[in-house]
Amino acid sequence: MVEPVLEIFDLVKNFGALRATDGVTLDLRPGEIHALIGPNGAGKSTLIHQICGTLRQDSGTIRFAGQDIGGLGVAGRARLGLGRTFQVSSLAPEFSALRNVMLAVQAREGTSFRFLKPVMRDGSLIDAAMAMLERVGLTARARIPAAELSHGERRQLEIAMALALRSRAFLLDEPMAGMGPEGSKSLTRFLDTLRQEAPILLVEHDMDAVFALADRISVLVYGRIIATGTVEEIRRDPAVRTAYLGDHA
Amino acid sequence: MKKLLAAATLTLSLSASGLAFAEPLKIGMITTLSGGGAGLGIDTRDGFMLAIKNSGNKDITVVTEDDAQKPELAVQIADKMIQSDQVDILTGIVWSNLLMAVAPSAVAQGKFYVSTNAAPAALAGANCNKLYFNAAYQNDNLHEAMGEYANKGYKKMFILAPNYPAGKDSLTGFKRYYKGELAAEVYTQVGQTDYAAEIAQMRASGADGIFVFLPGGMGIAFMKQFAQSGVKIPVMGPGFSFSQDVLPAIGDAALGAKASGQWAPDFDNEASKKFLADFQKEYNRLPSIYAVQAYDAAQLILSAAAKADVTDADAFRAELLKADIQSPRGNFKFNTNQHPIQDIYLTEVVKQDGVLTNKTVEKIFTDHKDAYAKDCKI
Amino acid sequence: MTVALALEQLLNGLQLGVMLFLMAAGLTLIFGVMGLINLAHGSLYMVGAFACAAVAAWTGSFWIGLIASLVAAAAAGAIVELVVIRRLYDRDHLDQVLATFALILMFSEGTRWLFGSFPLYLDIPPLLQGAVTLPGGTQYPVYRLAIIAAGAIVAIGLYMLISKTRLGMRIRAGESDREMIGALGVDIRTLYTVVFALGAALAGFAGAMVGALQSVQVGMGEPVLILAFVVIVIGGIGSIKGALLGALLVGVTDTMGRFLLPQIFAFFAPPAQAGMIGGAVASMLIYIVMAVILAVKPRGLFPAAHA
Amino acid sequence: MNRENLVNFILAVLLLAVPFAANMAGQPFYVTLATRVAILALAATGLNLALGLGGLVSFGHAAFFGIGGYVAGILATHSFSGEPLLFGLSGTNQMWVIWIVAVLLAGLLGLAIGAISLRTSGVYFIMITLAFAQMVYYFAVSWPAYGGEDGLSILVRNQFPGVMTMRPLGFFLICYVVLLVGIGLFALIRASRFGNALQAARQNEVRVATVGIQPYRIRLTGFAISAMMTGLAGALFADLNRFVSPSMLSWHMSGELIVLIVLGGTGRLFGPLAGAALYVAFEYALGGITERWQFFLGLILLVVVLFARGGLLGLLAGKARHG
Repeated sequence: MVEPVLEIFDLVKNFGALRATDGVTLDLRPGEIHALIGPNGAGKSTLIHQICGTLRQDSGTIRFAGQDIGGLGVAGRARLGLGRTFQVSSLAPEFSALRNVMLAVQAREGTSFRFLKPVMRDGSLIDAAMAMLERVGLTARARIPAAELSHGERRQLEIAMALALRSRAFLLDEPMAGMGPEGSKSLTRFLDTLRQEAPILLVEHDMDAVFALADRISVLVYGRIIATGTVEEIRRDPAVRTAYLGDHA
Repeated sequence: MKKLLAAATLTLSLSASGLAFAEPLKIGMITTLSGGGAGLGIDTRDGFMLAIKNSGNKDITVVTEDDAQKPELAVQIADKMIQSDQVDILTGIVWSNLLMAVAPSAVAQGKFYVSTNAAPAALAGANCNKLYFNAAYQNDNLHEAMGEYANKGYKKMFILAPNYPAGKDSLTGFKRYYKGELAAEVYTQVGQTDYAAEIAQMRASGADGIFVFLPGGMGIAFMKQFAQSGVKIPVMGPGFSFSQDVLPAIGDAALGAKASGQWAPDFDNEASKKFLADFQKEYNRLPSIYAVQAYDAAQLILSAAAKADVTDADAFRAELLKADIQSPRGNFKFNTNQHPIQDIYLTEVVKQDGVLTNKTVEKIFTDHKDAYAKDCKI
Repeated sequence: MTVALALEQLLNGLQLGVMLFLMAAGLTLIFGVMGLINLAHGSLYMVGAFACAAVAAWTGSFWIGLIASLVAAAAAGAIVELVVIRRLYDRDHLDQVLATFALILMFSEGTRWLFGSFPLYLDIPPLLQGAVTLPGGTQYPVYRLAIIAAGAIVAIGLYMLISKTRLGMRIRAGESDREMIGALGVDIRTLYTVVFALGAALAGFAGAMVGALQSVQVGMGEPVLILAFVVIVIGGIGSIKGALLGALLVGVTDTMGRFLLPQIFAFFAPPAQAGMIGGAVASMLIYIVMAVILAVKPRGLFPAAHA
Repeated sequence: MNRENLVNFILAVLLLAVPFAANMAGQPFYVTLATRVAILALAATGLNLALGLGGLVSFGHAAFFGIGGYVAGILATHSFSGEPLLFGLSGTNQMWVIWIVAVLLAGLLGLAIGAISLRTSGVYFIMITLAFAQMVYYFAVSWPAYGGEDGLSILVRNQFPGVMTMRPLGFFLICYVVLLVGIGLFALIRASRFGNALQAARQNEVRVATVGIQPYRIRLTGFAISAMMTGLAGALFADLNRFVSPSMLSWHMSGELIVLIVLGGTGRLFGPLAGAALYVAFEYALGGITERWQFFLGLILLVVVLFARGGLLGLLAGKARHG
C-alpha cells in the first residue's frame, strides 16, 4: 500500500467539558478524494483547524508528508505543502486577483524578502500567477480587486492560490457552499481533475458532489469518526443511516 | 505658537511703521504661555512688559511668542525671530533646557541674550559669552544659600530633587556650602506627583531638616502631602519652591517653610515698593520672583539702550555691564561672567491679610557670586 | 530599613494602586463594552479635579466639590460620547486614538481657557486631615487611608453593579456579544452613553480625590493616563479583575522600586550616583515589568474573551 | 499621469519652490519651516511603512525619532570635545556617518521593540509600543551623561561634503533629497514582493499564513525598516534644531507622527508630506491668530478624523487604489 500523505491518529481536542474531537483517526492517500461529512456541530471545523495549525490538539498525532507536524504553525504546515481553502473565502480584499495569486507564488518560492523589484513589472511572477488564474478560468478577472469578485470567483481564486503553492494535499472546506447549481457542477468537474495533482480532503455538505467525487468517505458525528469507507459502503452503513441521515428504518 | 502678542497693545501702531524711528530696538521674548508651566512664563512676560510700559519708550518693540515649554518649538521661534523678525535681543526663556537649545546658537549668530530666569552652569563658566547676560542669578545660587543657612542649627539634612540636570545642580549647590551630615540624597522622577514613598523615607531617616527643590506642580504636590504625613521635620528650599505662583495652590501647608530668595514682596526699598504697587495695579495679583527678574532684565536693556546703539555690540554690552538700574532686589551688579552679584535672603511663608506670601527673615549672603565665574575668560 | 517603614511603603503602593484602579476601571470597562480606546480618559480625570477645586472654593466644602466632580465628569463624558465617541465605535483603533488625542488637546486648552494657567487650590477636608498611628507605631496620613477605603468601596460597588444588577447584566451581555444585546431589545445607544459616563465619573472621582493631595493643573491627567494604560495592558484589556490586580501590581512595584532600587545600587556606587541610577531604573521599572509580562502572556494576565 | 501622481508631483515641486522663493524674498525663516516639513514628512513616511502598509498602529515611533536625534547629538558632542566615545572610537561631525549609525541603531531598537510588541495585536500593540517609548523617554530623562531632561546642544550643525549646512537653504536641500529618497524607497517597498506580503498581512493575516508566509517575520522586518527611516529623520531633526532633548521621545511626538499620516492620507505615498505641510501650516497660521491654537488644532483634527477620512490626499486625489 502507498504511504498516505496525511495521517491523523487518535486526535483529541477538548473545550472545557466539551470533547470536540474524540479520538479521530483518518488518512489521505495519494490520488484520492477523501470526503469528510457530518451534521452541523459534529466537529468538522475544529478538526480542520487542528490540521491547519490554527488550533493545537490536546493529544494524538498529525503526520504530513512523512513528518510529525504537531509542532508547526499555520505557515510552517503551508510551506510543507498543505494547501487549503476556506468555508468563508479568505483573501486580501484590496488586492487584485492577480496580486493575491502572486502572494502564493512568492510564498512557494520563498522570495518574500525582496524589497526593490515591483511585482507588477516582474515577468516571471506575473506569468506564474496568470497560469494559475487561467487554470481556474479567472484570466479575464485578474485585475479586479478580490473584494469585488463574485462569491464563486472568490472560491476559484482561493483554489488558484492553493494550486500556486504546488500543494502536496488540498484541504477544501465546503467549496460548494453558496454556489449555484451550475457553479457546483463545473467545480465538481474541476475537482475531479485536481486529484491528479494532489489528493484532496474534502469537507462538504453537498451530497451530490460528495458522492460524485469521493473515493472514500468518513463520517464525523459528535467528534468521532463513526465510519470510513467507499461511497457504497457508507450508503449502506446502518450506523451512518441512523446517526447522520436520520433514517430510523 | 506664533502668538504675535506684539508688545501687548502699546506698540501695535509702531510695529507697522517701526522703521520711521531713528534707532528702534526689537526684542524677541520667547516664554512659556501654554501648558503646565505657563504660570511662570506669564509672570515673566508681565514683569517684563511692566518695565517697558513704565519707561514710556516708544522705540522698543517686543515680539512675544509661546514656546509651550518645548525645546524644539523654542528653537524654531528663535530662528524665526532672528531670521524674519530680525530682533536685536532675545529674552524670556524660563527653563534651562530650552535656554540651552536657544541661547548658544543665538549668540553665535550675533544676537544678545538676556536671561530672565534660566541660568545653567554650562553658560556661566568656560562657555560664557560676551553676548549672554543673566539678570536673575546662577542656577546654583539659591541652593547654595540654603546650604549656608542649614549650617546654623541643622546637623543631619535630608535632601531631595528631581532626577534631571537642574535637580542635580541644585543638590550640588546645596552641598557646596552645607557642612553637616546628609541623612539621604534622593532623586525623584521628573513630573512625579506622589511623594508618599519619599516622605516615608524622611520619617525613617532621623533627619533634623529637609531641603527640597521641586519646582511647579511637583512642589505643590509634595508640600500638601508632607503636611498630611504627620512628619514634623522643618522643610526648606530655594525660593521657587514657595514662589507666588505656587503658594495659592499649596495653601496653608506651606506656612512656616523657609526659603532663599533675592527678593520678597516685603522688601523695604523704593524700587521694590513701586514695582509691587505697579504690578498689582496693572495685573491685580502679587508678582512672583520671575516677574521681578524679568522686570530687571527689561530695565537693564532699557538702561543700555538709552546710552548705546544695539548695533554697536561692544558699546551696548559695556552699558549693560554697568547695571545702572534701580532693582527691587536692592544691590545688583554684574560679575565678570555677566551673571549677577547680589544679596540673598532667607524668607519664610506667612499669611498676611489672608494671603500667603513670603516674609524676609534675614540676609544669608551679601554680594554673592557664583562658583563658575573663575572659569569664564572674557 | 525597618519593618515599619516597609509596611508604610507597602501602604503607599496600595494607595497608588487603588488610585490607578479608579482610572483603569473606567478605561477597561469602556473598552470591554464598546471596544473603544479612549486617550481622553485623563482629561476626564482633570475635569473632575477642576470641578472639585472650583466648587470647593466656591462653597467652602470639599464634599460638595467631590459630588460636583462626579457630576461634571459624568456630564462631560456623556456629552463627549454623544457628540464624538458615538461615531467611533465602528472605526478602527487608529481613528479612535486620533480622535481622542484631538480631544485631549481641546480639553487641556479649554480648561486653561476657563481656569487660567495657574494651579488651583484644593485642600483635604478637615475630617480627613492629619495622620493616625498604625499598629507598629508608624504615623500614616488619614487621607491616604481614606483613598484606599474609597477605592475598595468602588471596587466592591463595581463588582456588585456588574454581577447583580440589570445594568450589569447588560454590560456583561455587551462584553460577550454586541449583536446579541441589540437583539435582546436593549437600547444599546443609551447603554453605551451610560457606561461611558460611568467610566468618566470614576475618572473624575479619582481626579478629585488625588487633586486634594497633589496639584490641580492642566495636563495632570496625562501621566496617570499612561500608567492606567500600563495597568489595563498588564491586567488584560476589558477585564475589571485584571485592572484591579494590575493596578495594585503597578502601584506596589513603582513605590517599592523607587524606595528600594537606590538602596540596592548603594551597594555598588557612591550615594549620589546610586540615587541617580536607582531613580533612573525605578522610573523604567513598571515598563520593564509590563514588557516581561506581555512577552510571556501577550494578552495580559486575565485576557478578556475578545479584544 | 493619473490624478494622484499629479498631486504628488505638485506637492514635491511646491516644497522645493517655497524655500527658494522665501530665500529670494529675504525671509529665510520659511526655509526653516520647509525643512521642518521635509523632516517630519520623512519621519512620518517611516511610520507609514508600519502603519499604512502593515496596519501596525505604533504609538511609540518617537523612540526611533529620538534615538536618531541622540545619535546625531552624541556623536557631534564627542567630535566637538574630542573625547572618545566607546572602545576608543571617536565622535564625528559628518552627517553621512551619523546617518548610518542612526539608521542601524534605530533598526536594532526597532527589532527589539518589535520582537516583543508584535506578539500582540490591536490595542495591545498600540499600548505596548507606547510603553516602550515611555521607557526610552524616562531613560533619556534620567541618564545624566548626555544632558538628561535638559537635552544636548549641537553648537555647530554637522557637515556634509560640498554643502554649507549652516545656510538654511543648503540644509534644506539635503533634507529634501533625503525625503525624496525616503519616499522613493517607500514606493519601491510598497510595490515589491515584501510589500505584497506586508500589505496582505494587514488585510488578512490568516491568508498570509495559509500560503506559508509567517506574518510575524514580515511585520518585524517592516517594523524595523520603518524604525530606521524614522531614526534617520530624527538625526536630521537634531541637526535642524542643533539640539536634541527627551521631548523628541515623548508620547506627544508619537501622536503627532500619527496625526501627520492621517491628515495627509493613510498609506498614501505622499500622505506624510501632505500631512506634514498641513500640520506645520496649521501650527503657524493658527498660532498667529490665537493663543488657544491647540484647541483649534484639536478641533480640526477631530473633524478630519470624523468626516474626512481620506485626509488631504483623499480630498485632492480621490480614493486610494491598489494594484
